[in-house]
Amino acid sequence: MDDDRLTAKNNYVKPVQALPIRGFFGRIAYGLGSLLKGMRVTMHYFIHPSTVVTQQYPENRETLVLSPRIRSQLSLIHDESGYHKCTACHICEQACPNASIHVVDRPEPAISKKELDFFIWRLDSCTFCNLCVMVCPFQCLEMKPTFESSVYDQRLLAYNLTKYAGPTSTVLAKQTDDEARKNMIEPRQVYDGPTELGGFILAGMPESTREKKS
Amino acid sequence: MPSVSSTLTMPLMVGTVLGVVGFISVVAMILVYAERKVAAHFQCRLGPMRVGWHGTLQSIADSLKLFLKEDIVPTKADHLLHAFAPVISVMAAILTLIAIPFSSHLVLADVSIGVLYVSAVSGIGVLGILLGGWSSNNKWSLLGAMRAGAQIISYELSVTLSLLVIILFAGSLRLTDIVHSQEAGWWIWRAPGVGLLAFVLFLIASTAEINRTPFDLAEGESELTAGFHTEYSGLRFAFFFLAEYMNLFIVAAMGATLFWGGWMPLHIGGFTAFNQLMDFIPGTVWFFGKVITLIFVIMWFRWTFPRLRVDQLMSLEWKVLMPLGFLNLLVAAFLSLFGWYFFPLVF
Amino acid sequence: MVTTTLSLSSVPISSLDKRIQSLENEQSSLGTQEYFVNMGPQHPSTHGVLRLVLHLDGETVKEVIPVLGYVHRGMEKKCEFIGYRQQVHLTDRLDYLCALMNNWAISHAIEKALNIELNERIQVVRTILAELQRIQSHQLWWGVFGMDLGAFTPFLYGFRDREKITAIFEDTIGARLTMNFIQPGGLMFDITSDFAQKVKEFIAYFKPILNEYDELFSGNIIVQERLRNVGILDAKTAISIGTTGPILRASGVAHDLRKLEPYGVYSQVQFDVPVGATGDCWDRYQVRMQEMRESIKIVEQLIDNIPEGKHMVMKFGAKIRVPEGVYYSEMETARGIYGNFIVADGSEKPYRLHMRTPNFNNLWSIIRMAPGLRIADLVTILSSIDIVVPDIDR
Amino acid sequence: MNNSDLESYLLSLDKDLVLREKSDRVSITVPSEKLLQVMTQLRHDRALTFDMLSAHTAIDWSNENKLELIYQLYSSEHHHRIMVGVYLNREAPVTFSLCSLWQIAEWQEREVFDMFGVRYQNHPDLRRILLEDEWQGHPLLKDYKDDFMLERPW
Repeated sequence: MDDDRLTAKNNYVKPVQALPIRGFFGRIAYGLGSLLKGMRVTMHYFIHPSTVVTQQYPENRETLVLSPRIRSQLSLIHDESGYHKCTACHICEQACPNASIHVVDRPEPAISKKELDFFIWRLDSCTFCNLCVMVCPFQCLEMKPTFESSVYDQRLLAYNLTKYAGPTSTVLAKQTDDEARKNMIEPRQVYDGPTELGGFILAGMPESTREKKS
Repeated sequence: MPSVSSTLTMPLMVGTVLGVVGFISVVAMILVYAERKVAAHFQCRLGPMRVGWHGTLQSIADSLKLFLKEDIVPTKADHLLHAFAPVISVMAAILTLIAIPFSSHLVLADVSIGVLYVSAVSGIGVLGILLGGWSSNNKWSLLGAMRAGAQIISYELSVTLSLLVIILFAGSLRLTDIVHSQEAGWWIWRAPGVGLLAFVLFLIASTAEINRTPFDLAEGESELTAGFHTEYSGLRFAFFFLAEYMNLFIVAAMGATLFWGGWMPLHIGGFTAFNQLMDFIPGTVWFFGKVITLIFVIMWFRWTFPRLRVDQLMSLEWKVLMPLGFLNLLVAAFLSLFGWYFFPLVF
Repeated sequence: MVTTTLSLSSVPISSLDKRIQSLENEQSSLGTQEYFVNMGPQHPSTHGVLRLVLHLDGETVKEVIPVLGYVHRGMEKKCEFIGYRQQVHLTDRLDYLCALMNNWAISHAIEKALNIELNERIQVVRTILAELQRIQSHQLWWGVFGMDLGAFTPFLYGFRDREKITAIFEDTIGARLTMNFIQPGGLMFDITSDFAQKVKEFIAYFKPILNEYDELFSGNIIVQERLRNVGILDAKTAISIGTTGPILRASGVAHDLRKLEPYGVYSQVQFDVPVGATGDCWDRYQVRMQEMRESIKIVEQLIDNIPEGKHMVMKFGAKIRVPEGVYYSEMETARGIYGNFIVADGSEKPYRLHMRTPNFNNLWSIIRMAPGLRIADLVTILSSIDIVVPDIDR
Repeated sequence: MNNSDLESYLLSLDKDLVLREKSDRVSITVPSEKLLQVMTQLRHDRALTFDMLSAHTAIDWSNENKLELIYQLYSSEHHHRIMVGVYLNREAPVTFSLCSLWQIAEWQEREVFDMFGVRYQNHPDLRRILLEDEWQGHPLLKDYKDDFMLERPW
């Protein structure tokens, strides 16, 4: 063992404070003093109730401020008329490291292109890595700070994110009237637990037995 | 056998027993709540807030839960001893409690050898811990029990040594006599130096005797998971818990009685006006005020200090506290022999 | 050196049962009976699901046999099936207290392989975040260390102050523990406009608190006597074991990659490397306490002038192709050196990815340190190593 | 010593050492029968003193029917590092243990045994480390399959 490669050689090295060696009475005197010092610190907090940091969560729901960046729930952005921009391109599905996203194409699209039927997002296997949001070429996904999502049944953690099956908002905007738009789309339930998913089986999840909520 | 007329004393005895049991349950509940609140505020928390106003009913909810909880006994445990051990602990606590004078009238048993009785009976409590740890058939429990055994028996010495100092000055073993002897001032400051030192030794050693941090090696949750009561649940665990908090109360009560003048108001020698002012506060309030203060100090210890190691625990007792205790006793003997303490002629 | 012919059958395979059996057979019949206790996988002071089989003689530890793998998730296997971009978030789940530093390490490895030059802003922000993370990790360690020594209050103080940094991360990154923020080629998003302000507020708050930590805990006689000369690890053994980070530095080796092979902007900032002398628990404790102060120094130097620039210099595609070759890159996290060994075959997935995690090597030191000490000391040592179990098991 | 000096020094040690291409650091390949000898030299040579075994792992080149062991060495004295590779027969991977040179090799070799099934001669306690003792197969081999592996649906 060469000692020169240890501490002294480098100028950035800072030896830490060594523990002083004390005699019998020195230890008793120092000991009592140090104990009182520690007790002073705790007493300081005891007599200053303003230092309490506890947040009483369900009661303070009204005043709870959450950062808009918090990633807690994936959602598909729907514009004010309720249409989204998803073209069912499956890029988010491929980017997802845990196979938490299933983009299901509509079997009989209203136009010749691919159309979204179901956008299945599995909260149970999602790690909130945000990659799906980042890679989406149409910026139609976002992470929301909604964090109260605990349920008693794992199957309720599979969400369908789209409100309708059909083409994108761009296609729908080109339509002349509301009637034409209505004909092109088919409503879907959002955030409503396991839907039938067109016979889709989700790995690791028991098959749906739950009645659809009306 | 004493032949007392059973027709008269029987209801009284039953009443006393029920009273004591009720008293310890209520005191333990209050202490548990107090500990949780005190701990919380030491740690910048709020503590229990949900059950009742500021969580005041939390202890009742907890004890109800403990009553209703399934009683789990390990298959290979010694069933008889496993069931018996918590009872011994509680029994020791109750037996100690009856000798403590709460005020000049409220004394259940004014034993003529009060101090001796208290230190002897409270020593039984360790048996419960030892048996509980051994009968659980769990190595962690056994380790905890063995630690507790060694610790409590060792620290018993220091407690007794510091109590002896007061006995020397008071000249009696009867607890009411000791309280009466402090009419002119409490022994903690009336006996110059030695009283204070004896009190400090008593406080440290009795904290160790009741297994509280920094001496909670018997439980030591970060080392032994839960120590001797690892395998206890439900009501039996509640019994250990009860005994623990009763012991806390008893230690504080003994400290108040011997060093802080029990139910006696704060009197100073010949200051009559001050003494009369102090007399307006009833004795029970004085007593419980002192007990609460002492309990708070012991709680303060717990929520500030880390735990000692087992060898340090032993060397603290045998190398520091015991020699100091003996030295203190020697000095105290001389002081009391020559009457060199404050206001020796008042009573 | 004689080269003998080797064959599979000539190498015996042991098992845990056999190991314990052999130790039991060694026991002498004289004296007290030695016994075996399982510490963990469910034990308050093993910080997760680590199992230590203790060979005890009364209170004295004779031997420790760590049994690993209770949180083994097959991460290296999984990495062979997912792309480089997707792996970053897996490193959050190794040493979850150093998530950002792990993100940085793997991103750094990929950037080096792709020869990507980062702008100043990315480097500075990464450095600030990494140092904040180091403080945060040490704060948690300090609290848990107090708890392992039997003082419950430091635990809550540590968490209370950690919460301040976590809140900054929450506002900037959007996550509290598993960040996945530092990506190959930059940062996932730009920092918020009030980031610098918040960090400065935190530093102003935390500086006096550090002295309070010393008053409450470091100065305490019980703490000092509990840590003095416990678990001594000399420099030679520490190097041979391959320990890194505060443990190696506490043993007296000034080994810090931030100084030896500066990455980020560490070469532009002034800071010292705290180094211990004896390598006992006190030194490890003090090294970490001083590291918090040094980290504050680094953050203070950088926070006032974060340069302007883009937060991402690469297209954020789902796929990254790394050219064929083997790459190994290391980075100093709060617990030691986290290394990534990438074997790339030119496709979008690595052929093999090995994660050299600091805790795996660090934990091994307990086998050398613990024998002859008490159970309480074992807990102290385990806590002074500051293990994170998912990091060991991967 | 800078990297090119290190390379030439290493090559002068033994004629069977081969430099590895496509690596971001100094990297040599050692014939398996000379592993212990070369490693002892690397550890104890005053000019090298690789006293830290930073990482040890393996690569399964299943197409070439080879298993490659990788040793990442670091010198805390000279602050240089190399990577050492050793090719083994994939069907019967067996080699010498390096526990006598670096203490941590005990666990790292156990991990490689666990994951790749490499047997180490003279290892003090060769057993699985991350998986349980009864586990069948070695998961990081490319042809490993078990019931717990989920197929990605697409």
